[in-house]
Amino acid sequence: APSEAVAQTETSTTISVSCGSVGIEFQVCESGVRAWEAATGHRVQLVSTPNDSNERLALYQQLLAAKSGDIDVFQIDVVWPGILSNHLIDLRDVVDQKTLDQHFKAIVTNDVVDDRLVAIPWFTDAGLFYYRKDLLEKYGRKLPETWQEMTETARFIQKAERDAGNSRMWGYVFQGRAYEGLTVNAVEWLDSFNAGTIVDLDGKITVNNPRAADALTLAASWINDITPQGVLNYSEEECRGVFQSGNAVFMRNWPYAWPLMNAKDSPVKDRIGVAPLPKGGEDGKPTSTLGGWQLAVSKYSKSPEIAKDLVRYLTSMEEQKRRAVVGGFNPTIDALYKDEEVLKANPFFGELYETFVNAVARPARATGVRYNQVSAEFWNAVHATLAGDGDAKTNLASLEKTLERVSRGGRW
Amino acid sequence: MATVTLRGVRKSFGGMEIIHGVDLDIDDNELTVFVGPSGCGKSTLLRLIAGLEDITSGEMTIDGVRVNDLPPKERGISMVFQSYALYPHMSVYDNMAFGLKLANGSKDAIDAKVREAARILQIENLLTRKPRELSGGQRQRVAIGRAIVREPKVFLFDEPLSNLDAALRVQMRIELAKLKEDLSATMVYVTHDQVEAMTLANKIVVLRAGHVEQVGSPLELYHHPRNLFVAGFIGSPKMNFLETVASDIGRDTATVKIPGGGTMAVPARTAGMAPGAKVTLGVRPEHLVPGEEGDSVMEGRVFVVERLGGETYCHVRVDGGQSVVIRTGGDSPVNPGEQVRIGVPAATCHLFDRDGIALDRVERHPLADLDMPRSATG
Amino acid sequence: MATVTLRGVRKSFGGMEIIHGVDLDIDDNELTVFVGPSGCGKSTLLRLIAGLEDITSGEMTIDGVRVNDLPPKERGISMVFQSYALYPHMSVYDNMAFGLKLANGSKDAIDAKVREAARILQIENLLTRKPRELSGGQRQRVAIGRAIVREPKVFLFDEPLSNLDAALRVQMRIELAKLKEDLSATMVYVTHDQVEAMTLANKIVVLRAGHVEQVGSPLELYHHPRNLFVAGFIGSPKMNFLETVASDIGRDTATVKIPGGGTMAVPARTAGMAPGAKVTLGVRPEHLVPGEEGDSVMEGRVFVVERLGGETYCHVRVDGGQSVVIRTGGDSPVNPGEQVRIGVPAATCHLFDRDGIALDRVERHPLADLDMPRSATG
Amino acid sequence: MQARRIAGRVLFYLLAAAIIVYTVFPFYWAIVSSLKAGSALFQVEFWPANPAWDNYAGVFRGQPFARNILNSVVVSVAVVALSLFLALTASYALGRVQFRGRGTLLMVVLGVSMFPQVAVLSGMFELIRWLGLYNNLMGLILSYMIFTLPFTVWVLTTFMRELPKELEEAAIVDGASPWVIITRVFLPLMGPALATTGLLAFIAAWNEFLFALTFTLSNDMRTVPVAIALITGTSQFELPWGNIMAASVIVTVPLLVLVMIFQRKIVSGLTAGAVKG
Amino acid sequence: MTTAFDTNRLPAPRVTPAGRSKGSALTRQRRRAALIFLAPMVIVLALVAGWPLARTIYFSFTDATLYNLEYHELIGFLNFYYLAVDPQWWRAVWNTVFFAVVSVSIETILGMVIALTLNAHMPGRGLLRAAMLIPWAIPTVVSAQMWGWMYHDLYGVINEIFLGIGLIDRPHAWIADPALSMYAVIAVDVWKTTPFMTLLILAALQLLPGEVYEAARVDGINPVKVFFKVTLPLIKPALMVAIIFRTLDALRIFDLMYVLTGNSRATASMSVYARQQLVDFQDVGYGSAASTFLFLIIAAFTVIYITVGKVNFDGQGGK
Ligand SMILES: Nc1ncnc2c1ncn2[C@@H]1O[C@H](COP(=O)(O)OP(=O)(O)OP(=O)(O)O)[C@@H](O)[C@H]1O
Ligand SMILES: Nc1ncnc2c1ncn2[C@@H]1O[C@H](COP(=O)(O)OP(=O)(O)OP(=O)(O)O)[C@@H](O)[C@H]1O
Ligand SMILES: [Mg+2]
Ligand SMILES: [Mg+2]
Repeated sequence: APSEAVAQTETSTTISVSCGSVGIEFQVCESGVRAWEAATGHRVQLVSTPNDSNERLALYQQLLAAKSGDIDVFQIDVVWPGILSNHLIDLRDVVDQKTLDQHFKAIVTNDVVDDRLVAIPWFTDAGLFYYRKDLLEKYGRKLPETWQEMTETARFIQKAERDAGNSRMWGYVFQGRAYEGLTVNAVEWLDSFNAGTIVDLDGKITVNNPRAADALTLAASWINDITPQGVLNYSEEECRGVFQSGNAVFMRNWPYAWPLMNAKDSPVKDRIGVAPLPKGGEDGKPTSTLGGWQLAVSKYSKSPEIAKDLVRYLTSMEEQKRRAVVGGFNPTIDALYKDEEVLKANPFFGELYETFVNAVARPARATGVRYNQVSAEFWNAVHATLAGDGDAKTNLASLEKTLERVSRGGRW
Repeated sequence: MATVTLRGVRKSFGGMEIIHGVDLDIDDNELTVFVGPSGCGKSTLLRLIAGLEDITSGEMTIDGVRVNDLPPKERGISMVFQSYALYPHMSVYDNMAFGLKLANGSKDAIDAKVREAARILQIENLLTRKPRELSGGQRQRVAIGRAIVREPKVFLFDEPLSNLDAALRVQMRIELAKLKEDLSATMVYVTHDQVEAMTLANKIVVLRAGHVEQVGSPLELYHHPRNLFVAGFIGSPKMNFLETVASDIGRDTATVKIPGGGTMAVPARTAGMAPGAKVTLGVRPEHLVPGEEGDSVMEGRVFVVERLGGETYCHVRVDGGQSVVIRTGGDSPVNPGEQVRIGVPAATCHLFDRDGIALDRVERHPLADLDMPRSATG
Repeated sequence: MATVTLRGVRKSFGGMEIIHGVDLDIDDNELTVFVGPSGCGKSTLLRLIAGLEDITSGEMTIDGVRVNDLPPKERGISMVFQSYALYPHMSVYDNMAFGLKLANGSKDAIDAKVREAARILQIENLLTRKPRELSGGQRQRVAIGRAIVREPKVFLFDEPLSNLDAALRVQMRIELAKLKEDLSATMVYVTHDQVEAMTLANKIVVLRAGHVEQVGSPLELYHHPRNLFVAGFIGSPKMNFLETVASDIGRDTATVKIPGGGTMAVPARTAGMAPGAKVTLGVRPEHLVPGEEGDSVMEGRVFVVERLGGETYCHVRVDGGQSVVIRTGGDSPVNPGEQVRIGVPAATCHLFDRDGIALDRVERHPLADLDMPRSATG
Repeated sequence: MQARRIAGRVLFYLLAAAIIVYTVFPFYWAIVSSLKAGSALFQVEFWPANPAWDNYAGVFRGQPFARNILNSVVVSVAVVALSLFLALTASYALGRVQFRGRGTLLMVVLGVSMFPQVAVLSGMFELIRWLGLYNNLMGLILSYMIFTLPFTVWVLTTFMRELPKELEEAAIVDGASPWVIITRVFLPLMGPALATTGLLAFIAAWNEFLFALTFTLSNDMRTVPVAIALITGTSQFELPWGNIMAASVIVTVPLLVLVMIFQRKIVSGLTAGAVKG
Repeated sequence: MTTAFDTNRLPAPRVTPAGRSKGSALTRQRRRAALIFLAPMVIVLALVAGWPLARTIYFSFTDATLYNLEYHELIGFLNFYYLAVDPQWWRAVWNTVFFAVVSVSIETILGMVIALTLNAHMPGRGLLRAAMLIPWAIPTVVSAQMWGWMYHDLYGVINEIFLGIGLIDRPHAWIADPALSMYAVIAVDVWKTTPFMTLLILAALQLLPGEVYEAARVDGINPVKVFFKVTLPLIKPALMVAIIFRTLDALRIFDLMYVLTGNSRATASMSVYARQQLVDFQDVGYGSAASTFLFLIIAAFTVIYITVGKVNFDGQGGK
């Protein structure tokens, strides 16, 4: 429950919070906020911000750079703490260590910048491996464990299906467009091959290693084999489009796609399953990249205390549970993955628990302000490799050079 | 060489009919002049012949070919627009050469033609100018030049010399006449200048409010106008008209009252006229003679004297309040305010009935008919 | 009422000087006519007076006020443009009323003025039309109307009647004259029509290539042209010029050779001339008489006869190859190809020295100087 | 002869048809998409089997879309009015009066629109906040001047220059002040130019996104493009294509009406009969 | 730049001759009026554009970052140096210029054709004009996405149609295939901005003096020649302006590429590059430098256009 301290504040002030735009995300956020209003008697103005995370970040930066207090509480992406930390206040005093520890370690560490807790985890996200149950059964194939298996299975089923006249069938689709999403996918490949995550936690640039090269080479081999060249311009929705219209055997995507693909008008309704992403070879590990959103309070907020209280409330276990049940948002709190109410609403939370806890973070923390640049350089290199413009080795090599320059010799 | 014929040609703008059924034959290698009050439809008629406006009803043929549906370019005409319609962005030279280039004659041929035209029109030194840097008359000459460089079957000139000075106008007149002979082309020519009309025309068409009033050789119109309008329109200063009555009708003469009490027997075909009929007596200023001579004498008071140097127009208010103009020599001593006596030679008089229709004169004027040679062949 | 004076006014377009230092006095309530060959600078001069063009150098005053720096609207002028310049989007009525509305007169006053002008100009039935629906002459009349409705001190007319028919032109001429009297305004008037110039002008300014050749009353210019150019430009058909030599110089007479061998003593101030000097003999067509009379007789062969009805121009090539024009009566029997004898009255002749400058005539022509009353006061 | 004319006509109409297909098909496709829901979006069908009109209703759910349209109208109209007014007077000066530095000025005006929008964004943002116009339609109207003004000024200047000079002279002699000349003589003749620039400016303002997004905060200050961009599905990544298309169709219709009205102003022969020669 | 664009390159109708003479009353009166009329426009523009542009140019000489804007120092032309040596920047420059040249050329020709068509009198002209304007009327954010949808290699309608009429034998990944993407983008841009050209040209066509066409008809000049020799020269000024502004926009093209192909290097334009630096990488200094550089490039282009087109800039009516 909201702490009395704030509850007693006589005058009711208005603060504004940006959480999602319209749609469920917005509604769920709103209902939570209203509850808090009711409890504290403060008013909250919900600011809807662009859906595209790039544009959202741009907008935030615009406001913050101008020291505008127009938004008190920001919903920020898991890769932004480093970028925005300068404009955010330390939230150590919002939640005690105990509550903090309930949250996934990976995320919490990700939210700490120079020992300042600049954001508190709100909900998480992780890449999932969607597959066509029916097709696997039809061709008596088992769910692929490794990327190599996946490749082989995909190729087989794709050929079979095409021979069966489904000329549009493809094996595997993922987010291959030159944007953050590709970084996410590629980090999964690399990490699953134990090839690190571009830059390690100490800021050392690790991306240029043979295993990484293997991963990318394999991925590049997919294009035009089991993956349409089009993926080079796919983001989440295009993938879902292909998969949902029954034109792909496997797909990498976020959990959001699950309910949509099981909508009643969906051609693949009840014929699909989700699993952790494949391993990079026998010695690899299944990995998925950490996504999700945190809540932060602006340095320029006129009433930071009240804002903090709102953050405390929204990130609390109760609220996260509610959001999980009504909105299907993945909580950032271990316990909730065992809560049967939550599991009832979202069956696969249980089986994918591992995926969520072990989700690997992008090197946002190490690279701090320069994360975007690193990510851009990385996805460009990957994109080039996939597009067949230079092979993995050379591209990674030159990427390393570029990153050296960007990081000013690993000092970041 | 071409003939143009119009049959019952009508033209309306919106609801309003502007040309009311014109029948006209323009013969081969002949220069026909349209004259008529401002706004009577001359330009419109020209534009119809050019094919710029389409005929509301009627028939038009050029060289016997029905051209109602032929676009201008296929009618073999060229035209000088009353509002020059020069290409504003082209130099004088290009304005003239433009029409030729498409007929892709050789560069030199074109150049020769343009320069020749420029020479004739005395605009050689302006060839590089843009229209907006030209004076009114210069623009007009460019417009003429543009028409004459291409050698069409039919020339259409809409007041081509209106903005030129007298001297230049005379020269241009001669040049155009020469051009017509050389190309043996047919020309239709609109002008407000009497001298131009009389000297250039083989045939003059007098228009009024979209109707053809009379068609004939210049001197025919001068000596045998069909009605008051033509009589008044041809000749300048215009014919004097005196409202009077025919006191007595003989065969081939009508005795009419003259202001101031006298009477005069005017030779005219009087068939079907009764004594006492209202008539209009017409006599031209150049035929009135100051003094006693003449078949009858009017008296009056000079109220305006216009001296042009070579000649003098005196406006006289005769007894009964009507006024007449007399044209006399440049040095005639008459002054405003003086009483004068005016002799009226009966033979030169015209009679018009109450409807303004002219009574035929008893004998045709010798010059009226034979289309006299204008220049010595030798 | 206003006087306009120009002092050493020059105008150049770009590099090119168009007006070369004009000095001119236009008196109060006087009508001054500019004449001159096309392109000589008449319109430019008018535009300078209007203030539409900058004077490159020189002085201009209106009513004694230096106006070099006065914008047009403050000069109290109104102007008829050679190219009409009507407001295309306004009806005829609004075109005329526009200026008045700006001077915000009362609605009724404006309406009255506009309708009155329309009546004078005979365009009452066109008031609602747009310019593009008008004939050339009608547009021109609208342009005039626009100028006369506002009653300025100075009217500037640039060939205002060039597109009107003879009859209408005469009427307009009279109306303008009346207008001038009524408003006792000053008018500057550009025309190419000799009759207009001679009858309207108090003073004619003859321009050539941006220079003033001569300024004077119409008859002064007619009888005492200062040089060949003026002599040739004033009067139509133009004066005949015969190249010859002064065989003998008496005091106040010069004996000159006549084509065909004869000689003739021409009265003229011969000061500073020597026998044998090249001279040009000028005699006007209307002064030559067919037949024997006259102080000397030329012989020649008719090669062109132009019959205007009321008069006849015969072009005669005289012995020695030069040609002259004779103006005779309308019915004169002469035909092309005939031999004719031409009498030359010495008193009417003009002499010009080798530079084309006229020798003063011995006595002034009686009409030349006194500005005769044109109309009876009573 | 006749045959050739007929052939010409036919060819002409074929051309017209081709143009229509080329320009209109994507819009048609937008309509089709706006009637699709869920998985139908992922199939190609040239007319949806069961049109989902719900998309249209959906547009107005969840956000004050009507209000957004109103905002856009207000902003666009104001922008057009303001920039046309400023540009018209300026274009007279630039197009018909010669003074030193005219070309320079024109070039500077043009230079203003040579910076990428994103570059001026921050500065403009500060300016807007400084003027206290943040989250205020006035701010948008003002900031839009930066791209509508140079354009309108240049176009109107060009057209202004084309008008025959005698007209202006006649007006001057009639005692018209420059202001009168502009409003009473030139304005009516500039119909086509004004209608055109007006339309283009209007649409430019109507479709502007970046400024509108950055300079407004609350939903009921947003303009249409932003509102559309903010339409999202149930979760971050889902793109509710049907709704977006429906919204786009909705907001395109007013523009078309506008065009239908304004294009009447685009007529020829306005200066006919003005001058001779 | 301004010398290349001297006033006498586009002469105003000489109601009063140029300023070299001290000028008569009329001239000065008009000059005064001109100043008064210019003032509001200049003021508004200065107010709106002054600070943002100055700021951008200033920052382009600093190492400012969004991270904290205050603490920056002047580093002279360093940013520009980095820019000059960054192959990606030059790749972007090339992309943009190529894009601009090709698309603007096509738009001009196409716009001309459509304008001429719409200029002819025919039933339903109003409708056609409206239809013609549709692409311009749809917000770019949307239409770009829509085209992306239509371009989709698997369920995009374009592939569907082209396969249908046998233009292609297999589905193409129009915007993913580096070989095609630029042309795909250009196609969209042409579709979207041709109306802009069309409308301006149309307006220009309307102002042509009708009577010279009558003269041309009488002279029997065939329409094609009339178009090239009369129409084109007469609408040249308007056309030049249209082209200039289209080129400006094309050289600053951003959202189209951004939405269609993200940051893909194959199509990234200068603006996309600048935005990435400015916003994504928060490198205000460097981003501003890129923007300023972009500004310079555009200015250069404009000057070239104007100097090339100068000859025809005095196409004003000769009446
Ligand atoms: N804008 C200009 N640029 C260059 N020369 C010009 C310009 N306007 C006029 N001229 C020249 O100045 C001279 C005088 O022009 P103006 O119009 O005054 O002649 P004008 O006497 O009115 O002739 P017209 O009787 O034919 O009207 C002409 O030779 C003309 O070519
Ligand atoms: N487009 C039009 N719409 C309506 N009426 C018109 C149109 N064009 C001409 N008219 C009318 O038709 C009549 C004849 O015009 P036209 O130009 O033929 O006269 P015109 O004989 O050439 O006169 P002018 O000697 O003055 O040139 C005029 O009364 C004019 O008002
Ligand atoms: Mg006419
Ligand atoms: Mg003139």
